[in-house]
Amino acid sequence: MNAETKSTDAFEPKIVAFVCNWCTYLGADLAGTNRLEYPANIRILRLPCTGRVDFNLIVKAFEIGADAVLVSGCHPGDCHYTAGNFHARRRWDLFRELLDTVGIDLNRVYFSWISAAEGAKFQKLVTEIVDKTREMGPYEDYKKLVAES
Amino acid sequence: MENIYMPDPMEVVEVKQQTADIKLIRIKFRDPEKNANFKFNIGQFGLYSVFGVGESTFNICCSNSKDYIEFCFRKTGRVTERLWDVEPGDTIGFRGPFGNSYPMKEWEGKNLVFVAGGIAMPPIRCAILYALENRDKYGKITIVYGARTVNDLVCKDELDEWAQYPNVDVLKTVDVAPPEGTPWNGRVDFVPTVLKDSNITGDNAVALVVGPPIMIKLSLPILVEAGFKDEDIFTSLENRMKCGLGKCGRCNCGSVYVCKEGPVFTQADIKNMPNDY
Amino acid sequence: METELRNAIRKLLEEKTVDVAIGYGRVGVNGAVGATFVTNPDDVDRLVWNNECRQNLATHLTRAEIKKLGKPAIVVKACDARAVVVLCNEAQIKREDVYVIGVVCDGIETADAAGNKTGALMGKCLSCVEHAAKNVDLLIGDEAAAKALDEKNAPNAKSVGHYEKLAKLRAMSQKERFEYWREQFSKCIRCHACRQNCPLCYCNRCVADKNRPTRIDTSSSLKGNFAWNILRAFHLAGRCVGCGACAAACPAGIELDLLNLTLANAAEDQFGYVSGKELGELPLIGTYSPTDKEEFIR
Amino acid sequence: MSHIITLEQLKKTLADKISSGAQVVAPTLRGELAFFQKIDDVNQAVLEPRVRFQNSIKEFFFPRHETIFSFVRQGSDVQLVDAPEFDVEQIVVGARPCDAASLPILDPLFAWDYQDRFFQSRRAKSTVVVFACKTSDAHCFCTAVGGAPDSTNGADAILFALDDGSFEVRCVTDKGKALFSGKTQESDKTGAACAPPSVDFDVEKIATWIRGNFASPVWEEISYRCVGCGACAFVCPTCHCFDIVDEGSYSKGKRVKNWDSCQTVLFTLHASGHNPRATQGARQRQRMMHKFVIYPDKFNAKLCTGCGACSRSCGVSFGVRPALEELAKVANQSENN
Repeated sequence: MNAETKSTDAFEPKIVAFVCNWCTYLGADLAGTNRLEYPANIRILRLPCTGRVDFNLIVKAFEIGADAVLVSGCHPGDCHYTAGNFHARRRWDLFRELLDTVGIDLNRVYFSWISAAEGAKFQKLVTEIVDKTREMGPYEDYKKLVAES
Repeated sequence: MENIYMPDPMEVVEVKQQTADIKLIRIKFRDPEKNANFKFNIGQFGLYSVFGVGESTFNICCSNSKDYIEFCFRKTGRVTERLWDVEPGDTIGFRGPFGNSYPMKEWEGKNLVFVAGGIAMPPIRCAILYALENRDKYGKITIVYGARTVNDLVCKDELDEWAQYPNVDVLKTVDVAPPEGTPWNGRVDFVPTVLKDSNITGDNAVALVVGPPIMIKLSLPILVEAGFKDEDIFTSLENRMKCGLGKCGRCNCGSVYVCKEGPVFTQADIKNMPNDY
Repeated sequence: METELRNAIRKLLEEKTVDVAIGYGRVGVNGAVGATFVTNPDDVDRLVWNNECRQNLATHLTRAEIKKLGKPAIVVKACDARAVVVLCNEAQIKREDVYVIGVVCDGIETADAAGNKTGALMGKCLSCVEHAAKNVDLLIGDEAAAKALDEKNAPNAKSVGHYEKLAKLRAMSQKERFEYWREQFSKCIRCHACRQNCPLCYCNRCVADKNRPTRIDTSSSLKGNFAWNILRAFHLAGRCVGCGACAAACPAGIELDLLNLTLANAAEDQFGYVSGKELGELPLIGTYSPTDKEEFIR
Repeated sequence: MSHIITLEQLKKTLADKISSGAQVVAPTLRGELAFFQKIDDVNQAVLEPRVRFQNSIKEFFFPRHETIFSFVRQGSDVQLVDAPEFDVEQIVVGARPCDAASLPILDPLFAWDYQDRFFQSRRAKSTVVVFACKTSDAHCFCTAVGGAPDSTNGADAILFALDDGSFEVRCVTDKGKALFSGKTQESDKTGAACAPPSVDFDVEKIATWIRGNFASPVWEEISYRCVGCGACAFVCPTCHCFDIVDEGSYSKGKRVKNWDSCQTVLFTLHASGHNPRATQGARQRQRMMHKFVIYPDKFNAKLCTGCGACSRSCGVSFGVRPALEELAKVANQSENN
C-alpha cells in the first residue's frame, strides 16, 4: 500500500504521534526492521516519556493541521522512569473529559501502550488510525477555526 | 498609506563575537537604493526583527558615515537567542532610525568624556567613532570603559586602536584581575575609581555616561565634582519598547516617551523625570 | 454576624495575632462589595458580611504586595476555605501562617454587568452541601442553620445550577458543543481576569506568558482562545474548588467554570477525589494508582 | 422643526448598507449581555439606548488582534507581505456618547509624527451614529471629564429615542447627513437625553495631586485589591496600549498586534529581569498618570470618557471611578492640612 499510487487529490490524513523514547519509538523501529510497512501519514515525535506529553501539545497538533493524534508509550510497569506512564494515564483520563466537554472529536485522539517488542501492534494500530481518519475526512472544524484566527 | 510597523529586509554582512554572550552584527538593506540613501543620527536606535520570532530594540552602534549599520546584543531572550545563530547572508528585519540623538554639533570644540560599563559600550561607540572621524572638531577625548572581566569587554580590540588617535586617552579597567599570564595593559578597578584618577575637568567639556545603574550612581558625583554641570552630562536610557515610535504606550517615564523624546537625556532632564526606568 | 466578625478581627489585630485582616468591604462603585485590608483595629467597621461577598479572598494570600503586610487573617466562605486548604497542600502557604475565619454562608447572589444584585443565587450555591467552612481557626454563624441548608440542597445537589448546565452541554452532540464553545470563546479578549482572580492560579509567570517557546498564542484569536481556555482549565484539574471566581470576573460573561466542573466531576467520579477537603491531601495529578481505569487505552 | 426616523426606516437604512457590502456594527445581545458586534442581518441589532456593554466600539477602530504583515522564508531571503488596508465602509450605530468621544481623543496619538494606517484607515471609512443616553448608572462619570449624555463629540449623527419607538435625528457631520439624507421626515417632536450623571470629585484637582505624588504610598494602599488582569484596559474605549508578537513558525507566519494592559506584570519587564513597575501600586499609578497627566500633557485631552466600563467589568470592584474617588479624598485631605 504505497502512498504514490493514490490519485493526488484524495485526502491524505496527517497523523501526529507523540511516542515515548524507550518503548513505542523502539517498537516503531522494530516494525521498520521487520519490513512491517505502515502508512507514511504518521509524523513521529519522540519524547522521553508519555508523562512528558504536555496537553497543549495535543491542541497545538490540531492547530497546525493534524487530523488525528496518537500518544503512545510503555505499558504500565515498564516505564523507564518507573511512574511516567501511570501519571500520564491519570492525566489522559481527565484530559479526555475536558476535550469531550469542549467538543473536540475524541475519535481523533488515541492513547495506547506499545512496548519495544510490539512492532506488529504499532503497525496495526497506525494503519487502523490512518484508515479510520481517512474515512472521517480532514478535521474541518479545527481547520476552519484556525483559518478564522 | 505606509505601514509604519513594517521592517525592511536586511542582509547580514558580518558577525563579530565580542564576548561569551555578546555579538556585533553588521547589516545592509537588501534594497540597494534604500541602503544608499539611509540616514541616521548618532545615538539613535532601531528595532531588529528575526521573522517568526520577534523584534528587539538596540542602538545603532557605528558611525553614520558608512554604508552599513551595526548593532550589538546580548543573548538573553527569545529574539536574541535566535539572533545568535544568524550568519552572514541571512535576512533579518530593521525598522528605524528612532529617537533623538547625541548633539554632536553642539559638542564641537569641547572636550569629550565617555564613561561606559559592560554592554553599555555600543551606545557610546557610535559617538566615539563619529568623534574620531571628525577628530579636529573636538578637544581632548577621554574614554573610561570597564567590565567585570577581560573577557567581558565589548570591542576590546578597537580600544587600543582608539588610543592611537591624537589627544585620546583610553582608560580600560576590569573589576576582577585577569588570571596569571593573560596579557592585560589596563587597570583592575571599578569604573568610578578610574574616572576619579583621570583628572578630567568640567569646563568646556561634556560627558556621556551609559552603564549599569550602580556605575552611573557612583560616577555622577565624580563628574559633578570635576565641574560638569547637569546639562553637560548625557546618558542613554533603556526602557522596554515594542513599537519604537510613540504608539504602544510602553516606554514612558512619567510624561516623557523614551522612544520619542529619548533615549538620549541629560542629567538635568533625568532629574525632573520620575524614577520610572 | 457582621458585628461578631468585626469584634473577632478587632481582637486579633489588637493582640497582634495577625497584622492584617483580609475581609469584605463596600469598596466599589455604589458600595459594591470587594476585598478590603484592615491593619488598624479601629477600622474594623469597614468589614461587612452579606450575600454580595462574591470574591474568593484566598487569591490575595499568595500576592507579594499582600504578603508584605505581614501575617494575615482571612474571611472565608466554605468554598473559599477549600482554596486555602489547597494552597496549604501545595506548599504555597503554611497553615499556621494564616488565621482563617469561616463565616456560615447562606448563598451568594450573582451580580449583573453593573455589579447590582440580581436576586438569583450563584450556580455553585444552588448545589452547595457545605455551608459551614471547615479547617478554620474560628467559625462565625449558626452551624445548625448551615446543616439545615446542607440537607435542603443535598437531594438534587448534582442536578441543579452548574451541574444542570453541564449536563445539558454534555447532552449536545460533539459538533454542537464545539459550536457552543466557538461562540463563547469568540468573546474572550484574553484579559486573563479568570487567571488573576483564581486563588489557585498563583504561578508568578504563567506558561501562557512564556515565550521561549511560545506554547500558546497570546492573541485573542479563536485558536489562541481555545488553547488558552483548555490550558487554564486543565492546569486546575483536581485542584479547582469550584468557587466560581473565574466566571464571575470574566468581562465577556463566558461560563468558564463549566470546564472546571467537568474536571472536578471526572476527579470525583473516577478517582473519588474532591480537592481542598483535608489538609495533607496529596494532589490528584501528582499521584497515581495501579488500579486507575484505562479502558480507553489501546 | 426636527427630523424623525422610524425604527423601520432605520433598520432599512442599515439593511441597505449591509447589502451594499458595508460593515455595520450595532449593539447585540448574547445571552443577557450586550456587545457591539458586526451584524450580517439587521434583526440581530438591538436598536435602543443602553448603558451597559461588555465591550466598546474601540474594537472596530483598534482591533484586539490584527495582522501587521505576513512573511515567508525563501532560503536565506524573506518575502514580506503587507496586511491589506481596511477599505470597507463601516457604519457604527448605537454607540454611546462616551464611546464616540474616545475617537477624537485617540486621533492625535495615532497621528503623532508617524501615521498609524491601521487606526486611521478604519476611522476614515467609518460613520458613527450615537444614541443619546436614556439612563445612566452609578459607574457613569462622563460629566467629570467633559462629556454628557447628549454629547456629539466624535459622532457623525445623534439619535434621540422617542416614546413611540422612533428617533429624532440630528446630523453633526457630512457623513451623518449622507447616511440619513432622504430617510427622515420633518416633525416638531424632539427627543432629550437623561440628566447628566452626578459626580462628587474634581478630576483637575486629582490630576494636580497625581503630578506631585509620584512616590506616595497611597498608590499601594488603594490598589491592594487589584489582581493585575487586563479587563479594565481592554473594555476601555480609550486605552490603546498594544503588544507586537510574531506568530506561526520560523519559516512562515505573521507579525500581529494585540491589546495589552499596563496593569500586567510583563508590561515593562526587561529581559534582564529588571521591572521599573514591579508592584501593582506602581502600575495603578501609571494608568492614572497616563489618563489624567501624561495624555493631557502630550495631546491636551484626558484619556478617559467617563463611560464606567472599567469599574463595571472589574472582578475586584475597582476601576478608574473608585480610584478617582479614593484619590479625591486624599487630595482634599492634603489640601486642608
